[in-house]
Amino acid sequence: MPLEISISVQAEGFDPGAEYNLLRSENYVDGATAMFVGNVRDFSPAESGEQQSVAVLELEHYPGMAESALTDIARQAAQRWPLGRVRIVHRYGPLAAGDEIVFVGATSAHRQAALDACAFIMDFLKSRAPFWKKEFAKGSEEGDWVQARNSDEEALKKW
Amino acid sequence: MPLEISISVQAEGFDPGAEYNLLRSENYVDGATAMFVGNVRDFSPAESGEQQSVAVLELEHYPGMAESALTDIARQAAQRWPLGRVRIVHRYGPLAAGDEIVFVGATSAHRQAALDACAFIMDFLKSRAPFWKKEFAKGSEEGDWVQARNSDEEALKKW
Amino acid sequence: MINVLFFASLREQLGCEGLRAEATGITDIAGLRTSLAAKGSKWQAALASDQLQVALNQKLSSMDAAVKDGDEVAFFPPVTGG
Amino acid sequence: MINVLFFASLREQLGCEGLRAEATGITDIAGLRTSLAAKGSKWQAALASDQLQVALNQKLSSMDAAVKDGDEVAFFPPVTGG
Repeated sequence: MPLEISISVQAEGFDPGAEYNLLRSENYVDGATAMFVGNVRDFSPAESGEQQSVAVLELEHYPGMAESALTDIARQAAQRWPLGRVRIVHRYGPLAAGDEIVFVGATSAHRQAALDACAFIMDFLKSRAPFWKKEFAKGSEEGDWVQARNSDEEALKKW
Repeated sequence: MPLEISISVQAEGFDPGAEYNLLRSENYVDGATAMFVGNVRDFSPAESGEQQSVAVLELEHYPGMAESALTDIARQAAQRWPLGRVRIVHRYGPLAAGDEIVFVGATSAHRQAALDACAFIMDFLKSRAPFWKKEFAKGSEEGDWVQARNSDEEALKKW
Repeated sequence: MINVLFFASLREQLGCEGLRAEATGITDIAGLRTSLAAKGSKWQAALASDQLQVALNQKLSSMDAAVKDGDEVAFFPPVTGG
Repeated sequence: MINVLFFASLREQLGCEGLRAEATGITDIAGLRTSLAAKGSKWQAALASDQLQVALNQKLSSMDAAVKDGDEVAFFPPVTGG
């Protein structure tokens, strides 16, 4: 099917099941659909050396650039693999533990293309899309900015 | 979270959105969820050289072995990557164009682990799980057994 | 007795879903395959394929695996699920 | 004028979401950064980070990119979305 890219940067939550349905609607050509969902964890990453309970995450973004950066990443993926539909949803604002942060979905005639596209999009999104996370420990109003990880920058090298 | 493997081999359809919800339910540790869905295409693969419209696909399976083969593949994935929940659903019986055939989902603390696990499971499922597809052209009652592809056997070599 | 099963195109070619084979004189799957092929030209042709896959007690196996009374042996073409 | 924006920890450090900078005398982003750093020790410290990222007209850019009147330049720390 002809390439269709759809990007949403939004404060509201989203339903991965509904996103799947949109990826598949009237799509009888692509037999493969791969999806990735990122959720708010209840703990800071183990790398930080402490298991800090995060009650709320606050996601800041750069309006305008966030959408165009994600569109650009989706287009790059579509240049590398034969994709049908590509969908990216990224939330901003306050989020609670367990909440969905990001959805990436891709359809293709080939399973590995769909899966690789999701991995590629997530890798570039992590290091190239203008979003910043701040974690709030339970009961704290201070918040700590999440530090970028070298492993995320390293992940780009495989593409 | 402790490893949880769930396998269903069933004639009934399934809802990828509901499967996602089960992967996430009470799971606050794994921030990453990767999923793959395979659907019945409306055409035979382009490799066949003809664009034959498939009204119905019939999936035969080896009861008992199908479940144990999928469980074994899921366990192998969990030995390679730090996975939380792993879910595989595979249908058998008559299927129409657009129908879901297979669902593979994996949660992890690491996005690449979840995505790689889905790719690994699909690759081994394609060449090692006892399912066989027969395609029925529109209006035909004969049906043609789908031929295994060398590319599927080749795909195993990367693991 | 050995419980023998056939799937997919092989099942159709043979017109048979399964049978019980006498285990006496059979030591491995290759021997079982040879004795089944002797049932007639249709069996000989269908079981001659070098693509033929086999499962012993519901696990993928090789043709030189040992079989004994009570085992379940399934023959089938390369799988095409997913 | 150049429309300058700050995000995340940088915005908090500076206590400033954005400002309009005089384009006269500024040829590239590095020059804009130097002139902003001259606003005081807080600005100097915050803008000195070698981790500092920059976007020119909403595209990731390098410090040596040329800027002109009417451009939008955003400074921010390494991104952490997804």
